[in-house]
Amino acid sequence: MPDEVEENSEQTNDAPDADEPAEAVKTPPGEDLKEVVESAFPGAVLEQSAYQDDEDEATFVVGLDSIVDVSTHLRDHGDTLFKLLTDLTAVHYPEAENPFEVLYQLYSIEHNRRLRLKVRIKEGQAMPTVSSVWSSADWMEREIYDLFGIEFEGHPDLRRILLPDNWGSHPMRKDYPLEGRGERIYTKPKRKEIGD
Amino acid sequence: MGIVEGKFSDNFVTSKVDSLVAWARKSALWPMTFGLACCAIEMMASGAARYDFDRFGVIFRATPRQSDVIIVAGTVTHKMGDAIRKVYDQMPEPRWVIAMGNCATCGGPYANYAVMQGVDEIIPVDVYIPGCPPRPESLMWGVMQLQKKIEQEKYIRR
Amino acid sequence: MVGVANTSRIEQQSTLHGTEELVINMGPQHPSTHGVLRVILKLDGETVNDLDCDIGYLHRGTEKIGENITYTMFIPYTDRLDYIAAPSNNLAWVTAVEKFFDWEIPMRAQYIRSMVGELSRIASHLLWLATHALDIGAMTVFLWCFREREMVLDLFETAFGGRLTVNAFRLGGLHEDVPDKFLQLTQEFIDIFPSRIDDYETLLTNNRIWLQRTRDVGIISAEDAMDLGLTGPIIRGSGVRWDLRRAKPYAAYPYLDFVVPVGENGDIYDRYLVRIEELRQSTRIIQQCLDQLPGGPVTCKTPRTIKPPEGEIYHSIENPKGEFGFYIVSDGTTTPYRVRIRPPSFINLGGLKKLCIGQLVADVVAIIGSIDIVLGECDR
Amino acid sequence: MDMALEVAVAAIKIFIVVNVVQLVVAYMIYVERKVIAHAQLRLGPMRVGWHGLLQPIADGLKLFFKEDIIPDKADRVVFVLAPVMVLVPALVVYAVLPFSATFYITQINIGLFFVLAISSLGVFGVVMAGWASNSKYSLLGALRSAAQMLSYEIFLGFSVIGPLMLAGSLNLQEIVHAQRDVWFVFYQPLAFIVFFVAALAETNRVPFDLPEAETELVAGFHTEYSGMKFAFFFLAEYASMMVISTIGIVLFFGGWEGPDFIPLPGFVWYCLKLGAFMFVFIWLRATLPRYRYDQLMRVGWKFMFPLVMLNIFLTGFLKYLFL
Repeated sequence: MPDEVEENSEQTNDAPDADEPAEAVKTPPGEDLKEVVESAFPGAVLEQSAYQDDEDEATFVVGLDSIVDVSTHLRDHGDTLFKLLTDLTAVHYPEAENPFEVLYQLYSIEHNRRLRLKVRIKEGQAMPTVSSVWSSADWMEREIYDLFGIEFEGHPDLRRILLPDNWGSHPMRKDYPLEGRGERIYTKPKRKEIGD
Repeated sequence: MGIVEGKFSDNFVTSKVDSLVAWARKSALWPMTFGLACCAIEMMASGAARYDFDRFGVIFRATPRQSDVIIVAGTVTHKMGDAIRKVYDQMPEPRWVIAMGNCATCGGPYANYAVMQGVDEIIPVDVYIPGCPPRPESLMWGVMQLQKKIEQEKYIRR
Repeated sequence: MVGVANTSRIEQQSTLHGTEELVINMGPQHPSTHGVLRVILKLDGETVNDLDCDIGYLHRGTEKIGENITYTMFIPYTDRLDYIAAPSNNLAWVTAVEKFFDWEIPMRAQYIRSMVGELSRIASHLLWLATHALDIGAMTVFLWCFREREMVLDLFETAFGGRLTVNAFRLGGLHEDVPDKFLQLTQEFIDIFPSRIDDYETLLTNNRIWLQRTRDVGIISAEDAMDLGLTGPIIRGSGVRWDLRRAKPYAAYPYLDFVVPVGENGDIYDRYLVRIEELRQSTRIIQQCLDQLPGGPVTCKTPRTIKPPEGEIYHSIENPKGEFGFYIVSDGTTTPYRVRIRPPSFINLGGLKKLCIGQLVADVVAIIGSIDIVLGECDR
Repeated sequence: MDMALEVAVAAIKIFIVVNVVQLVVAYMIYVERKVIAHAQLRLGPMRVGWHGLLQPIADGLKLFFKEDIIPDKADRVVFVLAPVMVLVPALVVYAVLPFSATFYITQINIGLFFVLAISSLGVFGVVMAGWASNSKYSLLGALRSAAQMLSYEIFLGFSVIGPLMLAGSLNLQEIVHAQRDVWFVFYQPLAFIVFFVAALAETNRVPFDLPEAETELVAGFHTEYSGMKFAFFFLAEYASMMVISTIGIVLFFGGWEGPDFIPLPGFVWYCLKLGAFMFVFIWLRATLPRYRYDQLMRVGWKFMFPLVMLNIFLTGFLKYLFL
């Protein structure tokens, strides 16, 4: 199914990417992907960046409203085919105007490419779910809800996944202490009778 | 628990029966398989060919009702705590606990919100085994240590 | 058997349905769930009608710890994620952090990394085979696999001093060169290992009972597998020829020749065959590493304090369980701002429901075994 | 006076048999652990006595002194009765088993019928145990066990018909005498295969050990049992293994009779054959994976049943022609 990369003597830790042919004109990474998105949803890509211009690190910042449409488009369009949602996570920046960044790490097996989508949201703002686009988002969104407290609208089954139901707080936020009982609301169960 | 508690002083019969019972108990320690994390893999290795726990008469049982010792092998989280307590309560007396590895002993490297700092917060521990994870040899040492402890216990008189 | 920590969707429904269906609770301490996984099954007779997983019994807050310690100090914690194949995790972390820099990692270090990575793949697949066979009731395979696994662990011990959690690699290379004895013992292991794989296959591959238990059970199509984000031997078992060692090569893999095995039907048996073939290919890779191993230093010149520039990277490698990656946000200080672990087991386990519905209870155990999860990395 | 003497002799015999059986069963568990250990490149029990010889005694004593838990929600009477219901039939069957030409407790002319009737009572104990425990694992284990034992009981019953037709008697002694020249296993290979598979299923051994599938159902129907009650289940399982093996030996391998050119006492022959049977049981356990529940039933009804019917038909046909 996927084309195998035969001649690939580049090392991973080297900055330039391995797959693209040598470029004469310097374009920012992910420019072609941006065109695919922009052709269907003009103005959807708010920002574009990449660490050290690495093609694998291409990152688009997308608006809250368009994330589901952009995801669906990127999954189905023949030039992108991002069928694999590799990772879905969040980062907390307490000082920023939009303190939560939700990240979608996409991978296309057919084109052997990566793309990162980002959505920045405010405290208490709910995200639309992408579990209708990729089923794998189901558990990862539950995890973000558990650890960061970001709600996902339309998620089929939004419960805590890693921590107990009675935890009461969201430990991956930056204001949560690493150690100590902190703000944890947790009651030990009563000792039960033997054999119960 | 003793049958003739406080009735006689120590004598030949009671001490011989005691040592017989203690011998039987230490020779047939059936641990409950309670693998939680990395240590569980070393616990499995202890049961496998090279280390072979069966030599000591130690065979792993799946149900708490039929086991004598619970080897807590791995990190105990707060979420898991209830379950451990419940399993311990289901075990019939006499029962012993081995805390295998640093995590079960004191939380190990995981000093944070999710991890219980030692399984002795919820159940009484007889033997602590250091290591992260302890080698199978260490686990055997722990079991032998427990056997020594059992030898000194009394059944008929307490 | 024990433990009711989280409410389950299934338990809530069962009160509505009354006595029609049997709800049973496997775990969190259950011999077949490979660690502390709790599975709630709704049964109609012996058929699974619905399934819900409750994980997090081993949630140790590794990501939070990563935000509070330096890049080097985090290496031992990666050991304890997928503790069955610890060097692979080290490899993922060091290659991810090295992506921030343009260090020239010496080729000797790269080859040793690949070699140890493949040894850990062997160790992991052997443990998988052992427990999977035990789940289906074949006890002897379990002990045979442990025999060879002990040999691999001995190799780790020779090279790095640890059996299970080895803390094998450092940022910029290795801590020190491996002893000659390690290379010699590895060669000896590689020489006998293929015949041992034949032994396992004699017991299982054409065993009628094994075939009946694994063929046409737990089938997943390639499209579904991608939709569920499954990676590693599972997606290859469904016929997708995709392996990050090929797609995004790291360490010494660009110079090594190996075949990426794929299955056809995507059932348990195909995953079994894929993993068995991966064992053989790993043996081949290690042999090539031994033959091509260059001399020279094993570590490049690295600064005394590791301070990556501001930015964010995602890097992943092909762990025995699937795609294992790190997303690191650096704020220019010595500690990462955010460490995200991309856990293959967590996401592969998300596909369990799809695989299990309509199967029998005994198959659930076999399917969990065929996904090959490790809870340390699933719950982090 | 004769009557009293007879009763006394019978009582002594019963006492010997019951106690020896218990001891042998305990040591069978030891042998099983040893044999499996060596199949798996281990040593097995080594520390308790010379080469672990005292291991079964330690196990038994330990279980005897263990706390005996009756779960809160269990049905107490049935819970206590169940292990007895399993062990007693397994021991009662020994009343008619011939251990040698002279050593047996009693000899009745419906011996085989008696064995089949009594040994199938054991399934009640299993079902009772599963139900009384009030645990889902136990219940599922018991249901599986009941379904398995009931259906394989049928094949077991049909598979003994072939040898019966040849011997023309239900009396176990007479069946053995009928094999003085040629063992029935040579006349009845089909029947023996079916018998052996059914025997594995009857005694819940690998590959049919579904009721106790440790990795699926913890410990099956006896999940909630501890201490001596659990020991009862264990003893019963191995005692019924011995019963089934003895029946196999009597029906197909000439009982206590051996070839004439090796002059050994009948009892020794019996023990040798029993040991061989047991070894095969253990060997299989070390080798084979486990069947799935529906596959077990399919093997039974689609494969074993036609086979055993064919066997009965052939036996009758050939007997009509040649005898």
